[in-house]
Amino acid sequence: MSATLEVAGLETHFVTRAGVVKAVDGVSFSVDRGQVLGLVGESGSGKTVTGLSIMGLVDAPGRIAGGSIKLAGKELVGLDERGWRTIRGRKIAMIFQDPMMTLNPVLRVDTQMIEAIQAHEDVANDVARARCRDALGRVGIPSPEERLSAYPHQFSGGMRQRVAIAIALLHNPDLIIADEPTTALDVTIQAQIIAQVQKLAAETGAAIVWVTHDLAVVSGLSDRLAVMYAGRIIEEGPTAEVLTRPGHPYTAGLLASLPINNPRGRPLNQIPGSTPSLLRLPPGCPFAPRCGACQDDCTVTRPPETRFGMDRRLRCFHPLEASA
Amino acid sequence: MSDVAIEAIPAVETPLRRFIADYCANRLALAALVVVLVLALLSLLAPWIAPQNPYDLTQISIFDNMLKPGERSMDGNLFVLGTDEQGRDMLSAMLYGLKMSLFVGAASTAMGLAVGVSLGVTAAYFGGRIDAAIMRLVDLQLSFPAILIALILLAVLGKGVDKVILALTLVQWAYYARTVRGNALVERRREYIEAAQCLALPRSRIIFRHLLPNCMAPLIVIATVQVAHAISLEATLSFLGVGVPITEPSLGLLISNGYKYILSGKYWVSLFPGLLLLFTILTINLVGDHLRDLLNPRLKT
Amino acid sequence: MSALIEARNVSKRFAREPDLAAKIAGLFGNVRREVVHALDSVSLAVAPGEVVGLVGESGSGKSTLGRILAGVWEPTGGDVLFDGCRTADLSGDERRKADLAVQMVFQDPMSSLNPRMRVADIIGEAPLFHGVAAKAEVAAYVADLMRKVGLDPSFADRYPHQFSGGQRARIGIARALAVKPRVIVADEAIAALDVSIQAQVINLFMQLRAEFGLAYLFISHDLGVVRHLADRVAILYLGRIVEIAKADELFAAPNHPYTQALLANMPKVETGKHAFAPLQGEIPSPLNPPSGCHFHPRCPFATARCSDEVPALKEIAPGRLAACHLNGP
Amino acid sequence: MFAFVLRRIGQSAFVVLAMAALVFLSVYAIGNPIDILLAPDADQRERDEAIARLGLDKPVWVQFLTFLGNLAHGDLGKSFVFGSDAVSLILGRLPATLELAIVALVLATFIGIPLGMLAGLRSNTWVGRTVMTGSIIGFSLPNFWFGIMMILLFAVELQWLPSGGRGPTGKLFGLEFSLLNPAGWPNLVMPALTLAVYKVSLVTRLAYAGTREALLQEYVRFARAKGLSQTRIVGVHVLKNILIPIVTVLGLELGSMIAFAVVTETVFAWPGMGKLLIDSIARLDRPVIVAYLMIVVGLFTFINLLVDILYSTLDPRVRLADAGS
Repeated sequence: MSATLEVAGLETHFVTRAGVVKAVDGVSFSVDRGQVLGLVGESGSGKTVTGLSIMGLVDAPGRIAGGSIKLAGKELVGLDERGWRTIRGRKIAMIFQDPMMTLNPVLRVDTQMIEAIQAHEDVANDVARARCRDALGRVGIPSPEERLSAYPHQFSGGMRQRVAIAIALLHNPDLIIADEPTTALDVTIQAQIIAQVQKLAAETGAAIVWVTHDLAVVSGLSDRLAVMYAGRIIEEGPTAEVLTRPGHPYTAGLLASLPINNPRGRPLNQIPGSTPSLLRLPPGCPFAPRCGACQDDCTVTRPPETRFGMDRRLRCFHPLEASA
Repeated sequence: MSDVAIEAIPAVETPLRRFIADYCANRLALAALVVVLVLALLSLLAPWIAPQNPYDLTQISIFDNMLKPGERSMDGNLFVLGTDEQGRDMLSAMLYGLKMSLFVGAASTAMGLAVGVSLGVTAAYFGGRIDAAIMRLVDLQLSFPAILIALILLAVLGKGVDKVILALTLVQWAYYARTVRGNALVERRREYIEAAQCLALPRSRIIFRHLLPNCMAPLIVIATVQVAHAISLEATLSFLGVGVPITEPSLGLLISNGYKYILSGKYWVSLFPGLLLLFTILTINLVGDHLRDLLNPRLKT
Repeated sequence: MSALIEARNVSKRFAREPDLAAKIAGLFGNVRREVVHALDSVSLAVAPGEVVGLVGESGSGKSTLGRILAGVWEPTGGDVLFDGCRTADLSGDERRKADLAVQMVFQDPMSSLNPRMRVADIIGEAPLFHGVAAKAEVAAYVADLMRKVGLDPSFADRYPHQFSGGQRARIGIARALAVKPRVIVADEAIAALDVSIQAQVINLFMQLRAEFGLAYLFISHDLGVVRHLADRVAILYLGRIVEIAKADELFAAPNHPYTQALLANMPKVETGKHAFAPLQGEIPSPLNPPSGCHFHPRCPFATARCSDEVPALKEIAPGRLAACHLNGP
Repeated sequence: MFAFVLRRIGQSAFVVLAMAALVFLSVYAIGNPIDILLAPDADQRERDEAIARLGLDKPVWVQFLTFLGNLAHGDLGKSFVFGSDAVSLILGRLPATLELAIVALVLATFIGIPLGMLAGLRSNTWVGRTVMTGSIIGFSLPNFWFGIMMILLFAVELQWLPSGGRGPTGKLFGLEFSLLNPAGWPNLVMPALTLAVYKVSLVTRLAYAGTREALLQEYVRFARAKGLSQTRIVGVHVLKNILIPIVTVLGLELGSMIAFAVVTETVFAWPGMGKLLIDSIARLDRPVIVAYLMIVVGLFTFINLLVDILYSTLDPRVRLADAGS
């Protein structure tokens, strides 16, 4: 049986005045039912665009330029807008970063939930409404019946994110893409949302792609981890292995730079330099200019994806030895 | 994706230089700007390039009245755009009229800006009662259409170029005052202002060096569009008979003069000044529209 | 050790007084005077060379306290002391000296820099104005500062938009350093930066501290960063300090239930999936905070007393304060 | 909400009072009101009567109060030209102007909003660019000249439409309306179009800007992620968001339409209150000018008040923020 989601060689390009930006440049991964994949990267790494590509939500001037996205074996790349629409919200659901912005401020919550049901199923209003009420209850919103008739601004940020999650779960999707859903929230509220998603994922068996810049958030949540840099996955593997024995110098550098991994009060192990512009990538490995282990071959050609250990993948000519 | 590596930027890019480059990227807007400049130049050169001085009675002959475009007078002068009921060359009258229209538009906008910006900054700076009083006045002004206020003012004051400019200044200042104040209030909350306060810089320096320069962008857009609006308003007032005097006609008054002959099919006296007026307003508006796109931070990045 | 800068019982209220119309409407219905107690009698001191971490979630008033200590805002109650003197009593030159000695570094690396000024002016304006550097020397002074914060001085005549986020943060730090401050209030100064850049800027902060003997008030929601940097930590909840302690003690054994919850909920890089046990409930609105201990509706140990009586901030061990009824009367 | 309405009513009262004071000062206090308010050929008896009626022998503030009192009774003097009460003279012309303004407003709404939304949805195609450039032309057209050119084309050259006047009307509640009589429609076409052209451009631009901004919002992306159809997203999510500012502006523009009708009515000899005002200015019929001013002040203030209240009921954020206390 094929995995819930199989992405292979995905390329998403943005044509701008200054040139073609390869925001996603040959990304491959797969997620199984009930699995959580943490997609980690800094700004401009292409993690969000990857998520949007899987939803078919890349707006012009961006477009999927190549590769394949298979949902339960069914190819999505090349679908027309009508085809995408039958997938979105029903087979794949998405939760966005800023809960204050994702709900339409001038429509009541019930309107926004019922329309999500009726977009895919021919259901009477009152039946749909009852389902919405149950969904709100399931994500832990107190007195869901009353809250249904409220407007989004009457909810706190955390509660709005719960509403967004409830909407995402309305059709029991096979796959949920969560794009930094807790970044805008306070620490204690973030923990609530993570716990809620964890619980609901276990109940529904949906596969989850959790996009984030924060390794700490996904470390306790994901089965596998994919680290992105300059539009590519540079390392992918089981979370525990990637975190304890990183193979790529970038992953290792990120982990080493976290305060928690450094003795208190001592200088942090920092990665020098800054993220390169996607318009002006160096010819070799995009991380080469910042890499401490850079050698001559790194600056000439891009490292291809190689197998690493049992079931890990890496894009590096000189993987760190610790992985043996 | 907005993080551009610094090393790759070739030259020192001042905001002004970047702005000029961005502006020139739109060909329609660039063309409009060129046309505006050419029109302004033509109007300034009117006394030298116009075939005749339409206000010098010795140069015009009543026998040449209402000649069609392209007709020649008895003494062989060619009237490319025809003549009006007094035998004036329309082309010359239009060049002089354009000068008057542009002058009234620019002068009233400049005065409105001066009054509006000072009052707006004062309101934002002092806040409290002074702010409330000025903003009440602005509200009062803005709750009534400009045309009506100008109409009544001129009905009371009487005709005259100076009075038209005064009236147009009075209907414009409130826009600037409100824009400047609104922007100042937004910018005042930005962290760079707090940083300047933290550096113990005096308030006047913060206002003039930090606050005001950052409030100018929307003002430039509004001022551009307002020049066009003022020109249009002046033409309308002159058409209604309360604008500039007949001795110094603007484009609006020329159109108004031709209105009487429309029903008899003598189109040229109204048509040509109107086209020039439309063209002038249109090109200024095109410039303003593009400026708005460029200076709107929400559509950036 | 005496405090360099100190907030003593500082309160900050943002009030919206009802106008005449609201008052008249109030005759027929209920009308409420809207008051946000951003800070409620907060005392906090920063000693010379010390790094104090100030931690809190949204609505806790941490930015407000930072701005009051930096002299950007005036408190509505209480005093700010600099070198033992009330800043409100200082006059002219002395006040300016006190103001300059406390500088801020801001969160948003874009909006905290004037977009219409060159870097040379952003950094050089204040030292030139206050006579820290003479006109002829300003360029060299700015170049020196730029080198110190890790910027190439040849970029001095560029504008902020030409820099990356991390570089902008460095410009902001150089601007603060330019007037030779003794305390820097860093308000979420690294929150907007990428992970790999955060480490660079944290290192810069530490290096500058060693070089200039700076003290910091480091405001952050990121406990990991605070733990790494701070000597002492103060935890704010809805405008009140609930706990102050030495960083190692606080992270080793948090006393206040809110501190405990924050530490438990802080995301950590851990291997192996684990279940999250989050703190229940929402952060109440500062417009309408709960009675008694502000934390009691979310506190797993709350008793009847907690909803009636405001717990005082008491010393529970040497140099360690907490505001909780569980610590006894 | 109640406090809000109360506050707005208070402000409106202030506006009316301030304008009344301005009008009083400019007409009564500066110069000799008798010369301004009486026809030049009035005899001594009429002058004495007027002095007594206006209380010109009394202090200025008493005079102002008298003026206000007369204002409250709707008594602003008699027209020199028509000899009848100025207020009722203007009120008699009000339906013609209102009809013109409302027809133009409806045109602006039903042409401008779809056009602007279309341009906003297709902002990077030739359709969007054409609509937006067209709207700038509409924005720039000098109103009166456009009217004249329409007369030239449709009345003089093609002879399809009458060049001016109101034409036959139908009656409703004793008031005359062109809309009620199909024979009067041809007369209405050109004036209404002329008055509408600027507003169409304005609404188009507003709808365009609103649509573009709404499309960038996260909630639109979320709506797409839910699998909603484009029709639903544009027709409900986008439209409902842009409608709030547009309704506000349209309401306020109704006031400016009434004012701008001065121009249109002059061009097309439309017998409304604007035409009456221009005629009165030309004939120095000052009581009519004063009456027009005060009526229009009242009308605008009332419309502004309505719009503000309407706005606060349309936008749930405003509505509930005030009611939440």
